[in-house]
Amino acid sequence: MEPILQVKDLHVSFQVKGGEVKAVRGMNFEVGKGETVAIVGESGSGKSVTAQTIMRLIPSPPSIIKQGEILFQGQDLLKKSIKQMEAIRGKDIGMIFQDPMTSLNPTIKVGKQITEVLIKHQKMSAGEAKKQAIEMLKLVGINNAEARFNQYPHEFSGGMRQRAMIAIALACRPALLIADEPTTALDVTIQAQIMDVMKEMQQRLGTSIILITHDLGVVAGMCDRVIVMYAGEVVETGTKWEIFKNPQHPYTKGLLRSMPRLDQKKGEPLIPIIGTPPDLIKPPIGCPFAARCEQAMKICERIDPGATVFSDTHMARCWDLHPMAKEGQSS
Amino acid sequence: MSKNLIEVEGLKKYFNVGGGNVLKAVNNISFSIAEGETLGLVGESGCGKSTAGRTILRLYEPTGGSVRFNGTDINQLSPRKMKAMRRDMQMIFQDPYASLNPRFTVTDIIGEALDIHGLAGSRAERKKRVEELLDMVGLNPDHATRYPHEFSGGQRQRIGIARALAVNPKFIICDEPISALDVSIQAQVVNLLKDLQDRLGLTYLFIAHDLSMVKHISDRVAVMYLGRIVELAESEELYANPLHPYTKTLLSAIPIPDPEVEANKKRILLEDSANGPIASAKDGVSSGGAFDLDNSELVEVSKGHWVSMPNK
Amino acid sequence: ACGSNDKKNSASNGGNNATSNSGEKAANSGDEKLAADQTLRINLSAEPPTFDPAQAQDSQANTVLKTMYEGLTRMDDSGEPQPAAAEKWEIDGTKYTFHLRQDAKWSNGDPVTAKDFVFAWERVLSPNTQPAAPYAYQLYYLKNAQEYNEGKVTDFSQVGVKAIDDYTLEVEIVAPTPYFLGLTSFYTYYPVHSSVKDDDKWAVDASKMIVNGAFTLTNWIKGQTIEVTKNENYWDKDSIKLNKISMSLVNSSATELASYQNGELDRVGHPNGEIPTDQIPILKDQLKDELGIKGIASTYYYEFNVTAEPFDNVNIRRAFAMAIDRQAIVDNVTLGGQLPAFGYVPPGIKGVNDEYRNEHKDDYFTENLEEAKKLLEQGMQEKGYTKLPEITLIYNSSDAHKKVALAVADMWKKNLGINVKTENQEWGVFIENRQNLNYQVARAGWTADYNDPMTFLDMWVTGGGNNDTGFTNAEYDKLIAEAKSTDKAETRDANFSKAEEILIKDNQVLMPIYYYTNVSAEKPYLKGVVLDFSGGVDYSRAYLTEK
Amino acid sequence: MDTNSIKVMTTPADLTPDDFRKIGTDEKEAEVIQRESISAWRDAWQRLRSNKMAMTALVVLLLITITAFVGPLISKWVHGYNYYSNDLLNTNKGPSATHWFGTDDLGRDMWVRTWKGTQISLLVGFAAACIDLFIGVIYGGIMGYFGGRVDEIMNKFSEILYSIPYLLVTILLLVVMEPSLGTIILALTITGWINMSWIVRGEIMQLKNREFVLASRSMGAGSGRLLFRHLLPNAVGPIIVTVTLSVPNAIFAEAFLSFLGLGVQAPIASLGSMINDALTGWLYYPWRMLFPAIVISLTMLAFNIFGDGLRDALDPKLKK
Amino acid sequence: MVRYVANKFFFMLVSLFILISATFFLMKAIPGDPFTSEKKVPPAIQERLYEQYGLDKPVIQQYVKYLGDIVQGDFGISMKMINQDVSKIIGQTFSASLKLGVVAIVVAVIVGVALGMLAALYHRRLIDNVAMVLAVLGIAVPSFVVASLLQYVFASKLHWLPTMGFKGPLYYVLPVAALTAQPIAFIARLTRSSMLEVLHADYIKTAKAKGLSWMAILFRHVIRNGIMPVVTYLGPMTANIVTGSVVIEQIFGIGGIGKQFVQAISVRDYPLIMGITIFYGILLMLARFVTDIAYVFVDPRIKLTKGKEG
Ligand SMILES: Nc1ncnc2c1ncn2[C@@H]1O[C@H](COP(=O)(O)OP(=O)(O)OP(=O)(O)O)[C@@H](O)[C@H]1O
Ligand SMILES: Nc1ncnc2c1ncn2[C@@H]1O[C@H](COP(=O)(O)OP(=O)(O)OP(=O)(O)O)[C@@H](O)[C@H]1O
Ligand SMILES: [Mg+2]
Ligand SMILES: [Mg+2]
Repeated sequence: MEPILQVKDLHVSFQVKGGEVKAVRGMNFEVGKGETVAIVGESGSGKSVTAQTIMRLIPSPPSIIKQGEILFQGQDLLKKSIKQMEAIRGKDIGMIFQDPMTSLNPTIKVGKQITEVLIKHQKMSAGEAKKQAIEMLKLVGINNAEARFNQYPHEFSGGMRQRAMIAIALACRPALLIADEPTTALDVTIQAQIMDVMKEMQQRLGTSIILITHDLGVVAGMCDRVIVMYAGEVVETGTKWEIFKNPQHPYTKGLLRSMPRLDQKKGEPLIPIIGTPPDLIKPPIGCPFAARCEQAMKICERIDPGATVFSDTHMARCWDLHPMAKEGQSS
Repeated sequence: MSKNLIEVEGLKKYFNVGGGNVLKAVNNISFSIAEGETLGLVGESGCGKSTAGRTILRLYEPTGGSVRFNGTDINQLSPRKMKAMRRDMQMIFQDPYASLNPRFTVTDIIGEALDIHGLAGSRAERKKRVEELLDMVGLNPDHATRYPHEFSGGQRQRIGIARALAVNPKFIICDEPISALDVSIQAQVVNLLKDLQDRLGLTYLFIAHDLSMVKHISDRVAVMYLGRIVELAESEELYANPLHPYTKTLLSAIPIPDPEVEANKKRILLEDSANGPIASAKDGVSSGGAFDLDNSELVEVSKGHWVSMPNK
Repeated sequence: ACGSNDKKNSASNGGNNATSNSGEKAANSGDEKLAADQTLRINLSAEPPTFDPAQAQDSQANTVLKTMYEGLTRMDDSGEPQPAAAEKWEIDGTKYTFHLRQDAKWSNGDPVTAKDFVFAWERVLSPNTQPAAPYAYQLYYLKNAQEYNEGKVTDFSQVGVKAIDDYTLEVEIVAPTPYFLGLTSFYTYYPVHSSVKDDDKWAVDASKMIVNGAFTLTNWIKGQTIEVTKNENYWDKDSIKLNKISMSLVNSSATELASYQNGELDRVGHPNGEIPTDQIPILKDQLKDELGIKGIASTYYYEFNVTAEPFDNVNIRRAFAMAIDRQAIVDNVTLGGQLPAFGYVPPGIKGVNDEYRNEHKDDYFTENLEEAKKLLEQGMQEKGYTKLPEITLIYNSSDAHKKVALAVADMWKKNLGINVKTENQEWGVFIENRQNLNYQVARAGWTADYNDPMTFLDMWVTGGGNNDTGFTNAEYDKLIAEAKSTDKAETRDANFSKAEEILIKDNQVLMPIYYYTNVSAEKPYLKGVVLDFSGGVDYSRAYLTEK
Repeated sequence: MDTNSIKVMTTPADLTPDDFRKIGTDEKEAEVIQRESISAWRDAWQRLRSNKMAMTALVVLLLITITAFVGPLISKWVHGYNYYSNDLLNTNKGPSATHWFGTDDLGRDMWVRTWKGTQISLLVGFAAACIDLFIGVIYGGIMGYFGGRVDEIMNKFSEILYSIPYLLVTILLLVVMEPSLGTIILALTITGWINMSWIVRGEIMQLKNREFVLASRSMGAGSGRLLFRHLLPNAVGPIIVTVTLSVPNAIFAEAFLSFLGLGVQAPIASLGSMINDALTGWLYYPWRMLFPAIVISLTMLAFNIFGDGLRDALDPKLKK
Repeated sequence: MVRYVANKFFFMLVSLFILISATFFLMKAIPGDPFTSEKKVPPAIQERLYEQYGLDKPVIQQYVKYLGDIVQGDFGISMKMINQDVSKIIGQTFSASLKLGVVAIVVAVIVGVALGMLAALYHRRLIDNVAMVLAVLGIAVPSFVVASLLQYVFASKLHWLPTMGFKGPLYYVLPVAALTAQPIAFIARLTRSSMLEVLHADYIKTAKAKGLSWMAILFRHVIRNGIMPVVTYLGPMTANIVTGSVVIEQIFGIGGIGKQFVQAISVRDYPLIMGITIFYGILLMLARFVTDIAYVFVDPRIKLTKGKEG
């Protein structure tokens, strides 16, 4: 599959009082055309930072993009000027944020917030834009779109707001949609609807999606591939089948085990991951998960493991996958 | 099953939201919880779960109905008796950040319960008890002098649990104790709760909107919708055989972390899916049928399985 | 006399001669050219509440009314009444016959007749006037006037004023009053056009005011400006050179002065404003030729409540009066060239042949520390004090009064070792306290209503409306009563000086501090402003020369 | 799994089997707490301390306060000056070696008077702020805590009071009552406390629905404990900030009243009344206005900056 | 909405009633009356004056009568400004205050918002620091000091502007500058902090994600939300400016209502004092009322909640 986005060795830090928060420490991944890629991981693992860095929305200061490349349709976004970036944002890449309550401007009518992006990128007249915006509202499943067009965000329910956000993000039919936890603030029933809308829109427009979430259930339903992040690094990637059916990294495994399954026997305890993620001001030298890992070995605390590749799509980074690990255990 | 510890009957809590408008947050709910049992309470945001929990504990004065604890109607108790009664009923809160007083140390947070009920004779005794409790919930007793903001969410939630346990309650309402936590942490807390239940013989009302977790922890589950209970059954039964359309919607909406299941799942949507069943029902559009809640009542369709049916 | 050259001199000696700054200026500069724009710009520090002569009460109204009205007589710059609306008059004991000039016209062209005077005076005295004229008592000199005003006489024809014909006015007064002619120049005696009868708002409305003076009211914007313009129907319009007088209404002395210095005003300071005392010493230097200091018939004093401890003892009163340094206050505190006062009647008030004050020196007491201490001790003994009761000096809120009060209190403290609390009170509170004898020592000041010692002395009789000291003295009362019933100048004079002696020397009811001066500054190109003995200003004959 | 397709990572050459020995996790060790232990107060103090502007302001305030009390003593000790004795031979003299701030129109030493005035101004400011604090906290606390009808009625009352033009009432009141420092303070507090009460009310209302308060209630805590142990201590931040900002407001209001001639009784002076006294002649005697004006401005400046700093420091972003 | 307005209006009336009563009785408690003067008026005349103005009646009776008159819209006749209608005096003097006040409010808002915006946009840079130093100074220096300073520099020394009076545009400059120093400072600070907040809001991130240019974001999304707190400040600011003008009117010799008020108190002109008090009261309450309404327009969220409430 032809990649539409390639992130190569991305490092992002934040300059804060106590030092430098190394939020993203060498991200590598690609997104193919029409593909839905999920990024999952613990809170604070750098998912949002990665997403916002792609859009170049990350506030600087305090952030510093230390190194890396973000190739979007072959061009490095990190080398673009502000003006060039503005032309890409909203047109080629759309974005949806976590909290639909705060991501819409409370003082501007919803319709106008959609037409704005159309007028900017498609150079439409106000009338055309309005037609198109109403069309978009209908597309994302808002009934009575003409009336809703003239309402303010506070007159929308949470789910409707998120639909409106999707309408904004997809108004110009971008090649890539980044959705940063689009449903975390919503009820499960609404979440299901939003996910359906996104899926439908993807099919219609052929958009690639980066879906950031920590809900593995959503991942299982929505995505083609999964990127598991931990402490600013990718620890495992694979298709959703590979990840769910054959997880390799202890963190991925732990994550799956710590969730109750509907078919789980009553009384069968969950297996939690103990401890808390490391402090990214002084990230561990070795494997960041080592402190919480039951399989941890001596080397884990010393050297960050490299990638072990299982298939074209499946990769994990863990010393336990190293051939020598078995030897160490037996000795 | 053993005798009922909690019996809620016709409980109502209305809020006056000004302008003569009344919000019926909890509208005539009834259920009972047996000793040692865990009753799950699920429903979407704003359906009145927390209000129900708080009204049961009489943190809100109920608008109507009764709550019996071990046979005594707690709404009839004098303030003094009520205070004594509070030792038996405790609560664990949803937000690990908001539920601990930021100006208190962990010792004070947990010790407050001891102070109020005069459970610790001396400072040393108090300290010892606090450390004991911390140990019980898996926290390092050395951290007793620290402030809440120094702990992670999971740790804070455990402090909250320790606080609830301080008075040796029999009954604990867990108001979404895990929904604010990371997935990897949730299991820690759930396991802890289960473990404590086994050890101390606690009875839980477990409020959540995450159905899979509720199913995991509860013996029976009650589904709430717009201030009422629309279905109540043994958890296995409910999942296997949901009857009320809302329950069905809810169950079908839960994403299962298994691509196989997800791939084959059929979503059940209620009528106007775009604006949600909730929207239309909330807007006062009475849709009749199963959602005409004003004219429905709980009917026991099979043993222990109750469902709201329109009374014709 | 003091022309512009003498100004510095007059400033330092207190300028106690009642003369004009500018009268002479006009005389000795014959080759001056009139400025093209004859608009005079002055400031009134308070807005006159009314332009109805019957209701007027204050010096601001006085200034404006003088430009708009003309009484039977007009004061010249030496303080002598001159013919005005009356061409000439005859005096026969208590009967005055005024012959009005026939060419005098109201601003609407109507002739000014004797009836207009009768009408105006009846308005003032009538008990039915709404609201009652507060200065009606200024007309009590007329026969039966007081009775009529108080409702005891109901027929106005019994009051001593009659229009014999259109141009003859006959006035009968109660007792011989040497200064009566001067009184007829006062605004309460002004004629009023009979058209005002049915319109109680006429004096508020520039378009309705009908006047007989040199200027007519042409604009009055509340709080902003008042403007009077030359009256073309005025009989003596040829001597009027100003075209317009534009008056701003600013009540900040600093602002007033600043705008004078900025060239926005032609004259500032007394009587319509005030020059900030702090700046006087510097202005004496900077505006040598513009600053004028002139004594006026007005006294600044502290009065003792003779019914309140410890001032119910004359020796204690004396001690207090003696223990301050008036020259120091005048030189360093008030700074306006005031004269230290040891008597009550100020310079500028006429005596028999000369000014009263020149004929009777004010040596009723001296400043003497040793003596003061002795008197204090004596007084305390008489009262049986080992320690004086707490003493509070009250004054009405004003920076100038505050400074004097603080200086005096400090002197008492230093010289007598007495701690006196000073307390400023808001005007209404202050007056009320004083009139109710609810004080120990209070600031006071008195300005002449007419040019005669009587205006100062008759107020201290027992039960006098303005006697707010509790002082009562039978001999004093007799002396004043006698003076009021005679027109023999010598008797009056002797009685006055005896009375003043009783008031100050014997009883020390008052503690005079200084005789006021008027401090003002006027641009060199402004000529012809007339100041009278009591500080009133007449702009009607003023004019502007080229700068 | 097709083991052949596994591509093993490149590894450093010198690995030994020992490196791959299991160590597992020690549960307790995983519970490390990263942040050091400090209370909310110490935390706020540290933040405040790192705010250079605020600390400068604090130092300035302390200096002004100390000088206000020590300054007159020094001058008294060195030259024997006090704030009320006149020296009519030395009026309106500029600053000199003996009169550091010059003299005023009665020859009084400006140095002493300026600091004496500062004392008065500070006294007025603090007293007014304290009364505001007292009434405001109680009133606001009751409104916020009890809510409902009580709140509605009390709130309406304060709103009505607030809508009365305060200056009018103050002026009238000062005219009615004996003029004294107490009256001025009283006049200033007539409406001054309302703001405080609203802030307390808002805070309490917000806090009382916070879960930690509910937790305490569910434990059986009474009103007293809730109010004094939980609610007020957590509202203290905004309260302190409001007090810090209401001190300069009171100083300012007093100066304003002094300007209208309704200030403290002479010969006592506040900074405001000294400025007022100096206004008419300040072109020529600038020092009479400048020194009090500088001190008052500096005080206001310092209070405002310090208040802002406090707000930043105390604002408990501890929530997250 | 109608109920909301009606409700507000009702409380305005209650406030007014309390204000009127308080002022009335306070005033009656003050020693002295309109006819006290240093040269005492003979008792007969004084009595007649009392009678004519109804001051001889018991205070309660006077109060009831006054209330009755007010309800009929009759503010009475000034006792000091002889035969002049109180309403007319207020009307005339207020026109000056109004002109000054309106100009001052407009200037304060424009300059304050501009300054605050600059500071926010150049956060932590030189412009920010300069603007904030100015703002703090504006708050710290008493208005009468500012006024005197301005008068000295621009009128007395430089002769650029008139010292006093109120006759044309130039006459506005100094009073407005003195009057607005503090509100400008306050608005600038308010705007700055609210702008900073808005700049960090999620919806600004959304706007950026849409690819809008910085200018478009600023004008369409930031400013309107950023000045919302300024709208709430308009009510209190109007109060400040209106009452603050008492001093400014004094210094610059502007015959406004503030000057009139101080004067009326000192001469105990009861009807005028009452009239001005009520007028002030209505003015301030209206200002607050208008602010509340304005807020509804600026912030669409309010409409619903308040509408429900009212
Ligand atoms: N503006 C900032 N200043 C300092 N540190 C920041 C900032 N934004 C993010 N970080 C840090 O960067 C790290 C990664 O944050 P990020 O928001 O990407 O996490 P996330 O994976 O999106 O978590 P969540 O699931 O909670 O959204 C965190 O440790 C966070 O503390
Ligand atoms: N103190 C209160 N005053 C007025 N309304 C309230 C109050 N507390 C709750 N409500 C309302 O009652 C309804 C039920 O709220 P509740 O908090 O019980 O819902 P919930 O089911 O716990 O939701 P969530 O899952 O979001 O916690 C909501 O509409 C809420 O707005
Ligand atoms: Mg995130
Ligand atoms: Mg809840």
